[in-house]
Amino acid sequence: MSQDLHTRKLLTVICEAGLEEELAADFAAGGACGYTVTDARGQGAHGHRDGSWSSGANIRIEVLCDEPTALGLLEMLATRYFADYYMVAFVSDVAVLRPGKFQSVAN
Amino acid sequence: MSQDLHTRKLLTVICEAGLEEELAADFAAGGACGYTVTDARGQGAHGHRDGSWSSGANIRIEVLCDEPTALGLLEMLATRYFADYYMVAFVSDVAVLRPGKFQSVAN
Amino acid sequence: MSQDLHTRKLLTVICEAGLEEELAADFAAGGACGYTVTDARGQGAHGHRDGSWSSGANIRIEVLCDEPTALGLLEMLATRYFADYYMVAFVSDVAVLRPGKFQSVAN
Amino acid sequence: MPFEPVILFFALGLFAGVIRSDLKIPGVLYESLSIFLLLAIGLKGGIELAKVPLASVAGQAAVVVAVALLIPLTAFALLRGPGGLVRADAASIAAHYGSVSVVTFAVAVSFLARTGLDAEGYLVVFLVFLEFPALIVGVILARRDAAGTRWGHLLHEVLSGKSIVLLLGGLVIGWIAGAEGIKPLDRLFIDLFKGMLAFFLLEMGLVVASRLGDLRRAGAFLLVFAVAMPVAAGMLGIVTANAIGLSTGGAVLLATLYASASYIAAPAAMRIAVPEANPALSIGAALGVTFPFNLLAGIPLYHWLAVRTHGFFA
Amino acid sequence: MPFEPVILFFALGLFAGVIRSDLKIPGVLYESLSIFLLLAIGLKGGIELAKVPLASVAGQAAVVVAVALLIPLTAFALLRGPGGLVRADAASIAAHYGSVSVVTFAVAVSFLARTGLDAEGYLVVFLVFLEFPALIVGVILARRDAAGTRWGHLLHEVLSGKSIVLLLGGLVIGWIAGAEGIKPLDRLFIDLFKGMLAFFLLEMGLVVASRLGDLRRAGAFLLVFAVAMPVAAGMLGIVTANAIGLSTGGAVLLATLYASASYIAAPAAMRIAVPEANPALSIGAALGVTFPFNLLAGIPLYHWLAVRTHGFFA
Amino acid sequence: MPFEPVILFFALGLFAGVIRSDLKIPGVLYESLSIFLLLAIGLKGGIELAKVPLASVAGQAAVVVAVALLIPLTAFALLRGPGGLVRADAASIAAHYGSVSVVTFAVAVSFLARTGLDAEGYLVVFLVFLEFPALIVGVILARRDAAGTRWGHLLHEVLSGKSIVLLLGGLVIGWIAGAEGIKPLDRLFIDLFKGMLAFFLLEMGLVVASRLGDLRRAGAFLLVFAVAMPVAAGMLGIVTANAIGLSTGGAVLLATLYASASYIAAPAAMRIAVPEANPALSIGAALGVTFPFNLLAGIPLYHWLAVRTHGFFA
Ligand SMILES: Nc1ncnc2c1ncn2[C@@H]1O[C@H](COP(=O)(O)O)[C@@H](O)[C@H]1O
Ligand SMILES: Nc1ncnc2c1ncn2[C@@H]1O[C@H](COP(=O)(O)O)[C@@H](O)[C@H]1O
Ligand SMILES: Nc1ncnc2c1ncn2[C@@H]1O[C@H](COP(=O)(O)O)[C@@H](O)[C@H]1O
Ligand code: NA
Ligand code: NA
Ligand code: NA
Repeated sequence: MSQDLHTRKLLTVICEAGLEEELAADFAAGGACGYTVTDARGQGAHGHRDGSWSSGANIRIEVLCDEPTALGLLEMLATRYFADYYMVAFVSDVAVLRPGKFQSVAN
Repeated sequence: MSQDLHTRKLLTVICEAGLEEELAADFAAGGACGYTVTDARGQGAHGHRDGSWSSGANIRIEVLCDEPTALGLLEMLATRYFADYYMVAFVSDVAVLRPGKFQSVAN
Repeated sequence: MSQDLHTRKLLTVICEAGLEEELAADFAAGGACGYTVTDARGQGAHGHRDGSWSSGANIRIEVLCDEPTALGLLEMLATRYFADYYMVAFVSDVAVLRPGKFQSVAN
Repeated sequence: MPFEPVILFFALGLFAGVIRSDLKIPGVLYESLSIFLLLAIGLKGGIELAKVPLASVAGQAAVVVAVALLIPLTAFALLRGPGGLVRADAASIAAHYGSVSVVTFAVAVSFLARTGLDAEGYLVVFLVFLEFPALIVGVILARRDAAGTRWGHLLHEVLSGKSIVLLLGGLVIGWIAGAEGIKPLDRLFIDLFKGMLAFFLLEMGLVVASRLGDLRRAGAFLLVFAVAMPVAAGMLGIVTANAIGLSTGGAVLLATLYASASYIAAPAAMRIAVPEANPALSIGAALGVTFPFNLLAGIPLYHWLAVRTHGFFA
Repeated sequence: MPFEPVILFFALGLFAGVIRSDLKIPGVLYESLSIFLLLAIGLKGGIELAKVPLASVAGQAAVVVAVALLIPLTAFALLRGPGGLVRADAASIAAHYGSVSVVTFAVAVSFLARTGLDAEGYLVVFLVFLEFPALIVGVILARRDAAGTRWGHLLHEVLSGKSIVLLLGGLVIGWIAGAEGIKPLDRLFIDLFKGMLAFFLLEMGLVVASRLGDLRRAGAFLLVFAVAMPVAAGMLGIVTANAIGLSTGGAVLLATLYASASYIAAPAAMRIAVPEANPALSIGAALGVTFPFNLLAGIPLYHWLAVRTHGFFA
Repeated sequence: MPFEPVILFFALGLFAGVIRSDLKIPGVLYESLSIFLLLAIGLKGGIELAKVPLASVAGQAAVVVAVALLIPLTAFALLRGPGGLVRADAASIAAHYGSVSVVTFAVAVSFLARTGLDAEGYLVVFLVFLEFPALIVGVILARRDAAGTRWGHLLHEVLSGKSIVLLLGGLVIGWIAGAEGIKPLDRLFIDLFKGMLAFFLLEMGLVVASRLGDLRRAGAFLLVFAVAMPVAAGMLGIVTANAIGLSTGGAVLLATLYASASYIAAPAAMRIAVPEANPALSIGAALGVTFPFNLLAGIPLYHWLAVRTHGFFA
């Protein structure tokens, strides 16, 4: 089984909830084949965001993709969002069975 | 401290919400000692699933277990679910302090 | 781009929902610069927790930090919480762009 | 023709979805409202049921359920033959159309109230017993050999589904407690019903808007089917209602039940029992076409037909 | 004996849970309903409180709270001695039984309304002041040395808990605004109260069903305790009510308060203050046995006893 | 001076937040209540609008909206000049104060009802048309060159925002269906309005408490601005109301609209259009100071001024 596993990247972004639609569009433009969102709350450099109120809620978005796409998306986030928005982003290694499903069409 | 850390696998499955009970049973049968579910929404090969409506909601399930269990569960998912259901699954490495807690009884 | 990436640790804790405030305080005391919480449900050694009811709900907390902080927090959890509370904790490797944002002030 | 304002809320939701407004009804509110509607409909039905002899209702229900089996069988034949769909898809869609939509029924009740036409209150009993048989028919149609099907599991899934439990539970509570016992609950379950329905329809409009994309993949045959099938089923409902001696109002409601397509119980059951069927097709047709068609044109049409034909078959 | 239909909703929830229906009340609806119930009970109490002299209520409350301390102390002695539980578990369970269940109280009020018996409206004040002292007793019992306990933290936790804040907040708002000022809010907080309670009990049935598994681990002694303790406490409540001159209805309510076991404030407080106690035991007993017992048998029993003994102790 | 009890719920929420109670209103309940309030306000406005000639309302609305543009312009000048804020922050705050707060308006309507003063029901139309122009002004002020702004995107964002869609949708439904058609929905949308508002204000109290920390970063000038700006805008509203011939009650409501600062539409729009503005400043001022100020002191003040000056300008 384990020889069928392929390495892919998982990009995780935690940010203010209002960005959901914009990020979805940006991810698609950057070559991602999908994304998953969960509602979140938390604390960071910009204080406590308790999620009780639309402007005070966070989301947590995951994008499973190949390495070039992940790095491209991360760079896009750094350029376009890091300065002005409440955001944290990180990339990790994961193994998947169907590598084609998470291969960018663009790259 | 770090010498007490043991490597385990984290299997993450993102799929349609209706599968929660079936997957829980399958995971237990496959040797998992537990699982964690969060509600999710997202986009993939099968279009947008916005979670506003029971048939259009996703879940995100995590199972922390040893490597053989993780690979066995992944194979089970591939055989039983990948063809017909909306599903994404990946495995990653994590470090834990209490390895016995995440050791399959079966394996 | 990839040469700008720095390795950090992601500590993930899944536990009973009532601990949210205490853990937030403990994490801050242990040098974490932030955390993210999502609501969860699940099953483990202590049976099914379906989240339908405050005393039966779980949360999933993530802390992105440097390695010493992650190990310190994990040890703190083991000492203070593992015995009495419903809790699972694990650490994984992630790559970030802004390492300073996730560097403990304390350490 | 009487005009039912709750429809406007559906239109508003549809509009908001189509213009891609950021209006979102939280999933939890949707769930809460549907629990409320199911319970309230059950309670009202139970109170009415207490007023009539059970045996006569049981007799009518048996006929109504038996005749209704024609619907999934016909649908399957059409979808498989002229429609050219694969077996699983044809069977799954047939199950959706054989089952019923509770909200469509509720809108028909509202509509009737505005026309001043009375209907047998115990028709909710038919609603309960029309929901699940078609689901079982659908599974049988999908698997002729039936070897792989875990029937016990499936039956449990269908019979313990939340819509059956809440409708039947409400029915039993209403029947035991009676109008007098339920009175202190009227404020919530009776007085607010219409407003909650309006709210729910707003959400349904948003959901339908989000499913319109599925229709593109559906093909012309399925689109025609999604309008023709309810009309045919509605007419079958009127004939059946006349045959068993229901009032004109009862005929409108039975026509609506027959004509409506399930989008709660059926999707859940089919996803588990016939996973190889494509849910985008069945939900696209049932929710994207038939549901709005029934709300906007079907119910007034069944009303017109029922009034016109009343006594004709007697 | 009068029969209270809201109980049927509890039974429906229990049934749905036991047959493993996919009916789930969203956690958020549970939270919302409990906020509503707590606020509404507080408001009603505050309106009533405005009608009586504060000093006399304060005197009665002092007696009621002082006598109530017997409950956790007795419970602890029984659980630790004959029950053989470890100190932490005995103390935690004692705290649950010493505190009160707001929903049990609300069902008793509904029950009374059906019997036509009046009760002092200001009894809600006792509800507030019975909730937290037992929690503090429980912590003292758990830690004789009390060295490790962060008392400031614990007191804050208990007194700023949502049930105290909402009950007391409602009480104060009702007291300041009075019946006249609250009138425009009656539609929500008074008229819908019973329906919301029914809805909440449906959810409670589901929750209780999900906790029945805990009972297996509880042992026979705890099961007996979970029925005998409320009966004994209920009788203490009737005696106390008679001693301080409450009406028969007031005696039923005070008996119910004494007999009920907390499942909101106590679990939260004990989890933080006595973490080594096993919550499956206390919640299993309080929610799995005592809560349904009080609803189904306890309240009618306290009513019967209160009617029978009224004037006897005076 | 008449006293409005719903304010007490706001105070309770604020209190609970300040003492760090574990009381939390689920975000979903907040969303649900705000959808309810927006729809209900729209519906009521639509029913009233159906009673007056559209042309005359349109004329008044044009004046009201044109005059209102003075508010963001003045605010910007003050914040940029004496306030010393950077362009983006000044523009974003100006947009918040130029737009309106629906809940503040609802409290003013409640307040008026208690005073017995009537107001033109169609003022809801102004509410809708006051919400978005200031947002566009804010963006223009933020980007003089406007090169980078995706205007199409922004206009869509603003006009399809949920508050506009629900208010305008409710208005249209109320206008089409009329008082008679909406009657079965009154139980929910009219009777429960006040109670729902109380509930929502409880939540708003908690939200405001959680934003009080932002005020520390705001600086003295912004704090003074957050009180002085609404008073000045309120006076402008009274003058305008008199000029276009509104009743005294209408003047109170228009003053409240002018004085109120948006905390739903504006934060969402500014975050997308002027991301470099610090939301802690605008939300801290609008929600942390101006919202409670208007509730507790502003509305009574505008009432006092409107009564005093009525007929003076005519
Ligand atoms: N060190 C961290 N670990 C985990 N989550 C974080 C961390 N820092 C920030 N976050 C999350 O990211 C959101 C925005 O972060 P910030 O921009 O730093 O305020 C916060 O509300 C948290 O949910
Ligand atoms: N590339 C991806 N990255 C993250 N989540 C994904 C991805 N593809 C699919 N998903 C999630 O998995 C669900 C089912 O995927 P699919 O079967 O591809 O439609 C989607 O609704 C998403 O929530
Ligand atoms: N093996 C596991 N994999 C994923 N989540 C787990 C696992 N074990 C426990 N959990 C989660 O941690 C919570 C507490 O675990 P426990 O203390 O083992 O009951 C459970 O309710 C689950 O949500
Ligand atoms: Na049908
Ligand atoms: Na008690
Ligand atoms: Na304004």
